[in-house]
Amino acid sequence: MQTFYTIAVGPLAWFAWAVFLVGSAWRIFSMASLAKNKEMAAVAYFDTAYGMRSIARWMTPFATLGWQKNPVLTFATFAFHISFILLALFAQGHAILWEYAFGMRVWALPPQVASALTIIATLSCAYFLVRRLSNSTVRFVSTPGDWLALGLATLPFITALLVRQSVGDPLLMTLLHVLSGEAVLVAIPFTRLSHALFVPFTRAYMGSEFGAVRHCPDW
Amino acid sequence: MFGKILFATTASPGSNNAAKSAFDLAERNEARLYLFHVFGAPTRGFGHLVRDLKSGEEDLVDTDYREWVQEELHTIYADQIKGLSKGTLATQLAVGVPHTEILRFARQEDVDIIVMGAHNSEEDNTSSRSRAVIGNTMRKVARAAKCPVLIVNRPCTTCWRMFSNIIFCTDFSKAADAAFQFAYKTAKEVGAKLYLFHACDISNALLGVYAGQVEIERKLAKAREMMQERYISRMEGFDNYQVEIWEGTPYVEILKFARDKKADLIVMAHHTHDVHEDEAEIGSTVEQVVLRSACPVASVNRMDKVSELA
Amino acid sequence: MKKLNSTVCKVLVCAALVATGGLCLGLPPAFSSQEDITHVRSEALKPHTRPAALFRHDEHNEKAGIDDCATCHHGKDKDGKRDMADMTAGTDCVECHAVSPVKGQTALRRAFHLQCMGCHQERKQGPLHCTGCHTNG
Amino acid sequence: MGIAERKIEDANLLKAVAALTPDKIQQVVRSVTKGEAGARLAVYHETCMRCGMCAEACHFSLSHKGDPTYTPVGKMEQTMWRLLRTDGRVTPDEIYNMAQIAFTECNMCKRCVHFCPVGIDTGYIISLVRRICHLLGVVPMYILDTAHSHSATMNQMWVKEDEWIDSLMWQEDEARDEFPKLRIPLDKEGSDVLYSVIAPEPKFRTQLIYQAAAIMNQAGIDWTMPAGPGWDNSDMCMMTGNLEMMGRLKRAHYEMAQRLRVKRIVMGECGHAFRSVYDTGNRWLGFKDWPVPIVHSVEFFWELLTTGKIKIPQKFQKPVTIHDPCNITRGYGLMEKLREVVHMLCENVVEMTPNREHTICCCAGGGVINCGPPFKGTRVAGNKVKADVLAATGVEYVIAPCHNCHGGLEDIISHYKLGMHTKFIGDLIFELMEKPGAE
Repeated sequence: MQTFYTIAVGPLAWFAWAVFLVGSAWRIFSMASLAKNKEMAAVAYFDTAYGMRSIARWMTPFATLGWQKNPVLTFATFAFHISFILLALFAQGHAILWEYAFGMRVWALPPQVASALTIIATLSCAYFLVRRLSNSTVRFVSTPGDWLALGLATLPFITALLVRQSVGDPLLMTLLHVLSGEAVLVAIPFTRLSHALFVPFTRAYMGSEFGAVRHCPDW
Repeated sequence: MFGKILFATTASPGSNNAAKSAFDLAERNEARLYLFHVFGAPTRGFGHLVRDLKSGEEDLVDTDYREWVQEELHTIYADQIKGLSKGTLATQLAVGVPHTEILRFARQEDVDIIVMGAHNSEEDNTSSRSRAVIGNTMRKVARAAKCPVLIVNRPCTTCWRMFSNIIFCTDFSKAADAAFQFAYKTAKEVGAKLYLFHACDISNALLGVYAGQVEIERKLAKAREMMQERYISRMEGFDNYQVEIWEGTPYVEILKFARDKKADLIVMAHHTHDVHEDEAEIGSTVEQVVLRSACPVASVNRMDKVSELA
Repeated sequence: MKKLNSTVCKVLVCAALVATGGLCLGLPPAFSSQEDITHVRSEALKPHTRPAALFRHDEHNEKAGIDDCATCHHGKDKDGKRDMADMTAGTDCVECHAVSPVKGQTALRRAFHLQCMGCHQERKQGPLHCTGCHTNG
Repeated sequence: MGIAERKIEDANLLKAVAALTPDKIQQVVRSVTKGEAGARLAVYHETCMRCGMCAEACHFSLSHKGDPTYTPVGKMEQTMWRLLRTDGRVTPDEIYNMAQIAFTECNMCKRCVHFCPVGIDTGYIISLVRRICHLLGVVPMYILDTAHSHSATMNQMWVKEDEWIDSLMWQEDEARDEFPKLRIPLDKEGSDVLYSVIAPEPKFRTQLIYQAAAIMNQAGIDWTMPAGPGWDNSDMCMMTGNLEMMGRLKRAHYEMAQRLRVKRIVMGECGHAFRSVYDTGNRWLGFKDWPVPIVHSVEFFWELLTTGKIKIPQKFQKPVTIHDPCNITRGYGLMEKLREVVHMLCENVVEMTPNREHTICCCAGGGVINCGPPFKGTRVAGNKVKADVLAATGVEYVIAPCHNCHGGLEDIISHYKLGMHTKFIGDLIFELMEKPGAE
């Protein structure tokens, strides 16, 4: 177990980060070049200012019609994504990691806040799960890819909670937490989680199309 | 060769280049040059009140008004008139819709050739964005004229006193036969070098498929046969000609070829589709060549006057 | 502030010594008299956010076969590097390792982790994960 | 509750589907998904989280509460996502279903874009499905006939050249009884405004030409109307996915305006024509900007009213409400100008909710009404929510500056017995404006 743990935090971590960074760069680059030589009619009209305006607008909760008309989902989405990013970067254990490995002095979340965020994130994922089953539209269109993405996204939070509540063998739980985090990193460029990479572009394109060509807000 | 030449002028910069060619042609052919200018349009039906096309005012037209316009016309073309020694000049003014009056006068005098500018708008604002467009009067005259129409849009840099190099551009359409007769007889008469030129259009795909090189070479070979069969076989005792077949965007190849051979006359059929002359829209290639060529372009739509030539 | 420490470039999860449970009480007192030290708790790192790192001084050293105090209580040579010869037991670690370090200095918390986890890693013995040492057991 | 239970017989769909083979389908589907489509299809397919937020947007899904097959993501799932999943390996019958969804159950009104957090353009995906159906020939008979009319006569309603000129002459004669000096100048070179209309105007809404001529005459505009082909700015070929023909149509339209050397093209009150001339047609032709500037008539009326060329002595008394056509609000942002014009014309304006860029579509645009009577039921049932919104205003007149909207709203009003009347802005202006030139 101990050696497996050493591998998990050692070479496997480097591998996961490499796959994540190189994979994402490659996905974005190949999609951009596909756009450049197949979609010039759309790219030619691209206006970054309107693109940014749309991104900013859609990043504020309840600022668009879409968010207003699905309030619970809006709350769950923002809760999940904000806590995901905060925890991923500033969770206390992660802060130690940054410091231990790279000597980077990173601000750390107070533990109570970190636990609260983890719980919120887990509850949001639970809500997504319930919604994906109960909402007729979502059930009708869900594909295995969606379930995979949801599962992967939830695992790190659950394992983090188990470690925090010191359930079961701590070494095993920490190992599972590390492995699930690495699984998410590896999955981002290649599964439904790739929306993390492409959302800025699709959002910016729609914002520029509506702003520059159609002179009308896209929210 | 040309007994009567009709130079239809708008007495504005748009016709300056055409004026130079018209007077040159008249001088060399010792022809009768009609300086024809439609100066006004009737305000209503057959009313006497006429709207002056240049000034835009409406006033009654009497003889001294016409003399004033004629005098103004002669001052504009003073030096060309001075240079006209062998040819004779007849100035003719008219009131009415420009293209109708030009065609009526051409029919009445049975002129051999009409010389005109390509359009009368100052700046060519749209050519950069989508497509250069010729004037509507010229479009209608070129379609309806019984005789060839010589269209001069840009200053003619190569045509000194003689037509030395004539380029006949063809796409082997039925309409091109009249143009061939005109080019051939003019070259034979004047003793000019006649180039028979064809440009295989490979600029756009046919049903989504662009021609491969083998396909293009097959087309070039076929074009050479057509040249022989449709044109060279009809020439008697005339060998001062050269056949040239290139591939590319037709109007670009024609202009490059004309520049390369220092052409001073390009002869083309008015249109290509097998449509009755009265309904045929001027060909897109002719339109582009007319607007961009550095020498006059003769658009031939009917066989009538061409067959009468010697 | 961010500098890449050249000596350790691998990512390690924080780890601490795994307590050997109730064994420690039964052992006869080791040669030195530090058996009263059972946890590493630096006052400088207040407010503490985790249970203290379990560390029964004598029991651990005996088990790990450490007898040279300088192994942990090392000194500092002239250009600031770790000097294993000079023994500084008794001086608090925070003297040299400030909590928020000045250039070239290793932060206090990082020093603790490098020392414990680094050794565990080399010897492939002893816990490497957080709850391995920071347990309230 | 799926599409299979609501299949509607259409002569051409049956005929075309009967001639299909799975290989032919796969070959054509691949030619579009791998050939013509590019990054947008790829990134939309991958980035759509299937979160169902767009269900709240679509009038079809709002009118069929709880039926996922009417939601935007449901429609994409049953058509394009299915085609991508099976790499085009579907049975001809499924193509029939997909064609019915794409042509008659989505107006491409882009309301769902306002709801999608990720910016997926369902309209674009449905237009790709229509492109595939077009290449397979699987297009509803009525709209296919209008597309055929476009390719044969360059206008949508088989109007022959002389019929077009006769209609204008007829309207000119009629109008000259009221305005002796009125002219509909044909092919007048160098005029400021070229007034272009869609084919239904000369065919069965000819009074709109009468009114437009009157407005132009009273406002003293230097205008002309084209005599030759290229006068029709509407574009059913864009709707059926016949993009090549769309290119021909728009090239003819632009070049006719260039040939007449006009300063601006003013379009009649139509939505999809504006979309095709202003946005999709010029892109297909590769015109980065427009050879001749395009002005929609709502914008033109706003200009006439604000510059005082048209004076309104007495406003329209009865209460009215405004229907924002998708193609000029979500498509060109004319919400404010439309309201300013209507407030200049009418005393009492009651706003619908939702309105402006969140307007609910009339369910006729995007070629849906042009699919003809077999699909009228789908259209009317698919927009119950608009009927409720209209009824909620409790007014008698609804102003809709778009031909398709008129057809669509009239059908809803009669089906749900709302007892309302639709009006063009041109109607109102003609009715209310000062007519110094009138006898």
